[in-house]
Amino acid sequence: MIDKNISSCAEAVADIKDGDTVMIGGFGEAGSPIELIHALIDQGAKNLTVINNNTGSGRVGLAALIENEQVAKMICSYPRTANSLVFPELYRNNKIELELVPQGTLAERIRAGGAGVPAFYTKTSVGTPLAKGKEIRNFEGEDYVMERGLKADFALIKAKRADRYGNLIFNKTARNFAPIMAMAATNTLVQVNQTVSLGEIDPEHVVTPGIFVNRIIEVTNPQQESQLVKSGVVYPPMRTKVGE
Amino acid sequence: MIDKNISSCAEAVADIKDGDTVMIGGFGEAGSPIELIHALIDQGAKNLTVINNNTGSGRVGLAALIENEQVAKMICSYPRTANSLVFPELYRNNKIELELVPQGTLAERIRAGGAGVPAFYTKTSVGTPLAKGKEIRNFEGEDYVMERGLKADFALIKAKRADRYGNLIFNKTARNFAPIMAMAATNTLVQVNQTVSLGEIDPEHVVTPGIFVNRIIEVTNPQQESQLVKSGVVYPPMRTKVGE
Amino acid sequence: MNQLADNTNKTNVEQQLGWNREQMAQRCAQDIEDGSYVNLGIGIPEKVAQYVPEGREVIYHTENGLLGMGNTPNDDELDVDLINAGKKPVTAIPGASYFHHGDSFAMIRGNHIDVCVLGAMQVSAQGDLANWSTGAVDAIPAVGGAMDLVAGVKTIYIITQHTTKSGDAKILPECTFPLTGKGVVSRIYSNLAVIDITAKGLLLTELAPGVTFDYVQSRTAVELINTL
Amino acid sequence: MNQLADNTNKTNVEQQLGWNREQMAQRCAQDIEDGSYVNLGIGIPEKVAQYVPEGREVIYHTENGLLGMGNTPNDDELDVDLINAGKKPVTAIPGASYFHHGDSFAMIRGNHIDVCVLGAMQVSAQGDLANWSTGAVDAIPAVGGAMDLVAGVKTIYIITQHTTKSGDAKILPECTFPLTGKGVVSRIYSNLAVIDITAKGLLLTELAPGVTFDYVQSRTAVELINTL
Repeated sequence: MIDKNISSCAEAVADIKDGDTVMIGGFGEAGSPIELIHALIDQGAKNLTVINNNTGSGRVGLAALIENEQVAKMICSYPRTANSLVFPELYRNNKIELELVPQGTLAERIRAGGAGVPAFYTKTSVGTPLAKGKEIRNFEGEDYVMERGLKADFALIKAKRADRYGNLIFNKTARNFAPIMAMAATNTLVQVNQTVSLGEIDPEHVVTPGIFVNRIIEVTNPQQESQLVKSGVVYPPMRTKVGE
Repeated sequence: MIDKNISSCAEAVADIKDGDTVMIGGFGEAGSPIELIHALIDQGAKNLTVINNNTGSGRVGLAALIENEQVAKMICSYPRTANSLVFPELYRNNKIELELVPQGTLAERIRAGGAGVPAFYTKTSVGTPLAKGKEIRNFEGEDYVMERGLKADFALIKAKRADRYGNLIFNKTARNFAPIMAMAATNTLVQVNQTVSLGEIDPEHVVTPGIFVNRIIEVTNPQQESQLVKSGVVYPPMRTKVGE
Repeated sequence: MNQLADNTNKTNVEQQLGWNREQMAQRCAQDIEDGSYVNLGIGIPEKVAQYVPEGREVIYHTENGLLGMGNTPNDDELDVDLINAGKKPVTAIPGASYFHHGDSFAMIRGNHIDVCVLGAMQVSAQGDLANWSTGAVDAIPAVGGAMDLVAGVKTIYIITQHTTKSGDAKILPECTFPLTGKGVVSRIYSNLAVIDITAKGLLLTELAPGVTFDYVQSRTAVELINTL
Repeated sequence: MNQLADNTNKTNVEQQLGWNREQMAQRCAQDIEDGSYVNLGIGIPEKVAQYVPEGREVIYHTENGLLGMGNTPNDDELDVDLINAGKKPVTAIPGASYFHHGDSFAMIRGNHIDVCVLGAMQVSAQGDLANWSTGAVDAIPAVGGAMDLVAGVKTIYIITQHTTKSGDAKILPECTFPLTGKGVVSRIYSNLAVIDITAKGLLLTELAPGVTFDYVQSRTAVELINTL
C-alpha cells in the first residue's frame, strides 16, 4: 500500500542531516513552504547548502533558517529583496557562501539534475563574469557555457492538492520551482493545502506525478510570509538576534 | 488580434519546402496527425528529414509520406512495427537514410532543441554502437555521451483542444512527443479535434502554451490509422505502388 | 558465438525444462516490492504484473507517457489514444498521470523508476545486456526505449529462456551481439534458475523444480557460483 | 568610467530633457507588434504594457511561470500566489497558462519570446549590456533572469535615461560594469532619442522633442550616425 501522507512537518524533516543539500521551492513568498522550513529550524540541521531563487525576507521562513546559521551556502539567482535583512549581513561578514546563478540556468540545472543529465550547454552568461572558470564551447559558430545538473538530498515544496500517491497540482505562479525540485531531490517533502482521494485529480491535470514525491503533509491554512514580515514576526519566536 | 486558426490542412502545410526538417507527433497511431500528413503528401515537398518515433504503418499517414518518396532521412527510435511495410523496403534498397536514436535520447534532444540547449550529456547508449563517433565524457566517475539538440522547420502534431492563442490540451497517451516537438519547431502546425473560446481551457491545465503554436486546424473527426490499415486504404487513393 | 557442445535436437526439450513463461513471470513478480515504480518490457515481462503478490501496491510506468497503467481494457473501454509502449490498448488506474515523452524519459534517465523487467538475447558475466539487435547486416535496426531504460532505471531484471532456440548459451563471458548497456543487469530469471550478477561473479540463488546446478552450469558459458 | 566633460550640476535638468518616463515607455510601446510575446523588466519597462496601441493584441510573459499576464489586480482580486517577476500582484487574462520555471526559461532560452524590454546601466557600441551589477566590492550580487532574457529573447529593447544621475554617459565604446550579455541590444529608447545598434554603428533614428542631434552626441561616448 502506498500512502505518502505523514502526520507532521517535524516528522517530514526529521532525517535531514548536517551538510545536506536542500532545495526549497518558492519565488519570493509564492510557493514558499514556510511550515516545513520552520520545522527544519526546530530540527536544527546545520551546514546546509540551500537552493532557492532568493534568500527569504524578514525574519521568518528561509530568512530565519539563514539567520539561525543553519545554511553554509546559498545557490540562488537573486539574494536581495526589499525585505531581505538577514542574508546581506551574514554575506558581508563572510559567514555564508553564495553561488550566484542566472535564474534560467538555475532552473535548467535543477531540471537537468532531475532528468539524469549531468551537464548541458547554454548561451546564458557567455561573456559575463558568471561564466568565469566554466567551459566555453562553440556550436555552429555560437559560444555556449557548460553548466552542471543540480541534485539535492531533500526538496521542501508547497502544493495546492495531493493524493496519497503524491500526485500534485499547484496554485497559479506558486508552481514556479516546485515541479523541477521534486524531480531533482532524493527525498521530496511536500506541504499541501488539501489532500484528496485517488482519482480526484484528473490524470490529465497532474503537474507533478507521484513518483517524484516522498512525503506529504497537509497544512490546511499555511502562514503567509508577507503577513508575518509585516507583523514583525520572528521565527523561532523567542529569538531576538542571531546567536542569542 | 491573435487568431492562429486557419481553414484547411492544405493551407497549414503550404510553405513546407524541399529539404525541410519536419517533426511529426505520435507514438504509433496515438497522436499521429494523419490529416496534416496527407496534406503534406498532396503538397509534395521532397527530400525531407522526418523526425518521429516510428516510420508509420500500412500505406497511410507517415508510411504513405515515405512511400511517396518525400523523405530522404528518418530520425527515429523504432522503424519497425507489425504493419511497417514501406520503410524496410526503401531502407534495404538504400533509398532512405536512417538515424537511429534511443527513444529517451530522441525525446531529450527534441526538448533540448526547443529549450535553447545545443548539447547535453546522457548515460544512455554509452558502451553501445549508438555511441560510436560521439564524444564520451566522464563526470564523477561515470561515462556519458554528448548528444545534440534537435530543431525542425515544422512540427505536425495533433491535440484534443485549442483556443485561438494556440493553447493545447491532449488526450491520454496521444500527448507523447507533441508538446516537445511544438517547442522545437520554427512553425508548429496543430490539428485539433475541437477549437474552443479563450478561457475555456483552465490556465492550470494547459499542456502546451500558445507561444509554441503557429497554426491550428480543426479536424473534428480525424481518421484512425489502424482502421485505415485494416481496411487496406492507400494514400493517395489512386496509387497502387511507389512511383506509379 | 558460444555454441554449447551437445545442442543437437535438444532445443525444444531444453526450453520446456524448469519454469514455463508464466512461472518465470510469477517468480520475478515475487521480487517486485510494495510501493515500487515498475516498467515492464514487451513479451514475458508484461506478464509480471498479473503475478505480483496480493497486498502489494505497484505503480506501472509506460514510457509513452503514463504512470499508473492498469489492465487491458474491455472492448467497450478501448481508446486508441490510451496505449502502452508495445502500442497495445491499456487502462489508467485512479491516481494515474499523463505526461509528454520528455518528462517520461526524465523519470527513466533520472533514476526515478525502481525496477525494469526486460527480455534478453545475451547477458554477460559483467551484467552487460544485448537485447535489441543481432547485428545482422540486413536487419532494420530498432532500439526503442531499451537503452534509456537500462541506463536509467535503478534495478534491471531479465526474464529469458536460459538458452537460445538452437541451444546456444545466452549467458556469456562477453556478449557477441551489439550491447544495449554495459554492466546494467542485476538478476536473471531464466526457465532454469535465478542468477544474481554481482562483483564476485554470477550467483545461482535458486533452481527451478527438477533442475540441477550442474545442468544449469552446462547450459551457461560462464562459471556459476552455487549459493544453495 | 567615461565622464562627460561638463556634467557639473546639470544632472536634474538633463534627465528632465526630452521624454519623461511615461513617454519613453509610450515610445517603446509603438514598436511592440500585434501578436508578439513580450517580457517586460521591472521599472519603466513595466509601463510599456499600458501604452501599446489599441487594436494590437500582445501576450505578456513573466518568467516566474505565467504567459498571459494581465493588469494589476483590484484589492478584492489579490492572490499572493499570482505575482510577476518583480514579485508584485498581477492577474491572468483569459487564454493564459501557468508552467514551472524549467518550462518558463525554456521559452526564454529557446528563442520563443519576441521582445524583452529592460533597463540598463550601460550599453556598448556593440550592443553589450550591463544592467545587473556595478561590480562594487561590497555589493550583494544579484542577477535574476536578466542574463537568460538577453541571451534568449529574439529582440532586446532598452529603456534608459541617456546619462547617469551624475551625468556620465551610459552609451559607451565598451561597458565598464560587468556584462549581462554581449552583443544583445537591438535598440535604445532614452529620454533624448531612439538609437538602433547595427553592424554599421549606432544609428540615431529619432529625437525627442526639443533635443538636437548634437546635444545627444555630446551626451554619448560613442559616435552616432544621424539618419534623420
